Amino acid sequence: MAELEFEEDKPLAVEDRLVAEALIIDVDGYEGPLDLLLTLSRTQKVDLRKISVLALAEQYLKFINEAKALRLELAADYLVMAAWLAFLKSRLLLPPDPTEEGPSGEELAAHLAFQLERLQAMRDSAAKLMARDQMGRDFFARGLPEDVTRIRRVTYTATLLDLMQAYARTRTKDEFRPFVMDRDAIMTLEQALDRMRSLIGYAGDWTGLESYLPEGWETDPARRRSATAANFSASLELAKLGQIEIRQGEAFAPIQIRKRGPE
Amino acid sequence: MMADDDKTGIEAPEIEESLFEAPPMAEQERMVEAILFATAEPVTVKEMADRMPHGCDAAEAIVYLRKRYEGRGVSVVRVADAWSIRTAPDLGFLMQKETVETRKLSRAAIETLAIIAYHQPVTRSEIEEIRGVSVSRGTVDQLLEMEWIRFGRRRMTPGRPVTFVVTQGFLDHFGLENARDLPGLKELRSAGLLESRPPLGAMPGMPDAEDEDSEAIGQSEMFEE
Amino acid sequence: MMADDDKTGIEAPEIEESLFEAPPMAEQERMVEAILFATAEPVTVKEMADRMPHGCDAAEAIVYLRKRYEGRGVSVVRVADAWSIRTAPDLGFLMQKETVETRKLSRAAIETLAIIAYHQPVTRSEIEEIRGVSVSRGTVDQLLEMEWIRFGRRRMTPGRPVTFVVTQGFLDHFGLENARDLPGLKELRSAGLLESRPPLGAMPGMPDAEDEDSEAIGQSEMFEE
Repeated sequence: MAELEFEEDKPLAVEDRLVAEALIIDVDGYEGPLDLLLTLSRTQKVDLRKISVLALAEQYLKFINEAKALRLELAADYLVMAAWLAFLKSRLLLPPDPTEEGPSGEELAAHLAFQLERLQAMRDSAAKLMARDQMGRDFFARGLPEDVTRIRRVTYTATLLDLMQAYARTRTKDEFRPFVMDRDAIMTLEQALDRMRSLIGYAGDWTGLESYLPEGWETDPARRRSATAANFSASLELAKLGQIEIRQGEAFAPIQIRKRGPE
Repeated sequence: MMADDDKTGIEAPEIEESLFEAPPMAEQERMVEAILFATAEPVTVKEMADRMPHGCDAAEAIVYLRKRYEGRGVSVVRVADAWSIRTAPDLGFLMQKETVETRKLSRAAIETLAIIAYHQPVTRSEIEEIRGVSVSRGTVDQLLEMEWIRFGRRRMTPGRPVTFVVTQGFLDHFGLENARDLPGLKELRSAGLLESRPPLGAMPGMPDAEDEDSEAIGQSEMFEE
Repeated sequence: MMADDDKTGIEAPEIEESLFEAPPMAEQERMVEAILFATAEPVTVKEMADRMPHGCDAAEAIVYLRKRYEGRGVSVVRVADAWSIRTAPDLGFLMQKETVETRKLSRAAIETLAIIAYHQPVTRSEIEEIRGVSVSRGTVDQLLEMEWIRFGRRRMTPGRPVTFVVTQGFLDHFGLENARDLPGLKELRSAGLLESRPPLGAMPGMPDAEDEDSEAIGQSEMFEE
């Protein structure tokens, strides 16, 4: 493992070689192109802020080419980065084209340098964090905590107003029944139908509709009106069902009904 | 810090024979303190000594530690042949967390309470007649437990049913001098607490409002014990 | 021992309103001591005050208690807005028995944790931007499960991505009073390394941030605060 075949024709610093070696052997161990770039950047032995992005791009592209030569399977994002770095390289090398839009090569390079520096800073911070004293390893919490018993006490309250309203409610609950029309003087169609159905069986002959009014309803005008209307509607309904026949001699003459015979 | 690490190979039965000095007693006291604090069960002197650097005198360190915690919020106590840090007995009350929850009295409870207040002494079946629904045991129990109602005299009627009356605690809570201070139906109505629509004719089975009031007053034999 | 025992009545104006005098400060210090010794979790000043008698000043009592334990085997430490007692870090060697084997965190998890701690509140796509690789669900889940991170507020940007922040448990574990005490935080900030600088134009390498975020939203509705 000391030497790598393809490296032999070029003189390389030991560190470079080690890096290249590590890359080739363990390409899967890198967490993406940025991680790889960060590793490569270490060979420049400068502050990340002074890094040569151009040199880095060249290193990366070289690495990718070598990896390809070794037929290493490279994930797509490594290749995307390679293409982009090739683009960046050309931008950095060629004089700026005034017609070209978007950020300049320098801006892109600066951002890449920033990303690398930031990633390195986070790695350093992570290391510092993990180097801190940690609970359960360096310092410890109470081993024998005491139970804190939780007592839940419920108190109920009510105001004098609540009390009085409650009393008022119970004493007047009939006033608070659900809203319905007061139907003392009203006979519904359903009521009339029920009544007539039970009576019709006895009426084989023509009978005046008025005689079907329930007892007591004919005296009160309001009740009489409602019952008459209900009975009339009910008789129409029964006629429609073919259960009775209706006749009226002339306009305003009494209406008569009878049970329909079984023809 | 652990100057005596490599000493462990040498069997040193006596501290004096030790080649290395044991940590100062103040340091040993700190160690015992930390061990007792962090260990999940009481620790024996031997267990402590086993964990401490060679040459330490855990037993002596405990004597100091125990003294240090005298009169503090926690104390170093002996549990069988082991030691432990425990809450000072007089502070046990801190180990309970009391949460007080205030709830509004249920509708059934407040109606029952209101009827008792206005009609006392009143039997359960009378309450049920007025409310038009049966009164659950829980409701009465709750009011008894809150000490807003108590049992009154038994009614001298068949079955000798027990009656309920309201308590001084009830009067205090509602800021009443006595139950007669409760406003009557008429006042409730004029205060807008009752729907203004007058009942259609007399309410069946209900005494008239005025009657009710005078009756309530006449009835209040209640607070005499 | 505590010269300010009888001073308590004079100072704090709120205490004077109370009908009952608060216990002397030495007593309050004992109470705080007992409460903190009794629990493994940090306790907030409010929780302490709730358990102590009316008129106590838990915050002041802690100041005294903290001083008392300086240099001892255990110390009073602050964790966010809560307090706890922990063993002195230099005595960790005594506790091998208590050491809990924590699950070894992957490098990805450690980095993700650090990024959340230093950049919080931070979205998943921002973490990915910094690390240059996508963040696996497992990594986030592991950190959530350890209760070192939790969901923060949604970012008010398109897609309303959820953010992550570190928890009190995280601070407790790493012995941090609050997130501002993270090592090197100031330096990183002044170096501009904590600013979020969106990538320029068509920079490669970043996972599909949009997809990730919209996915995260669908999955995390339940954690809405």
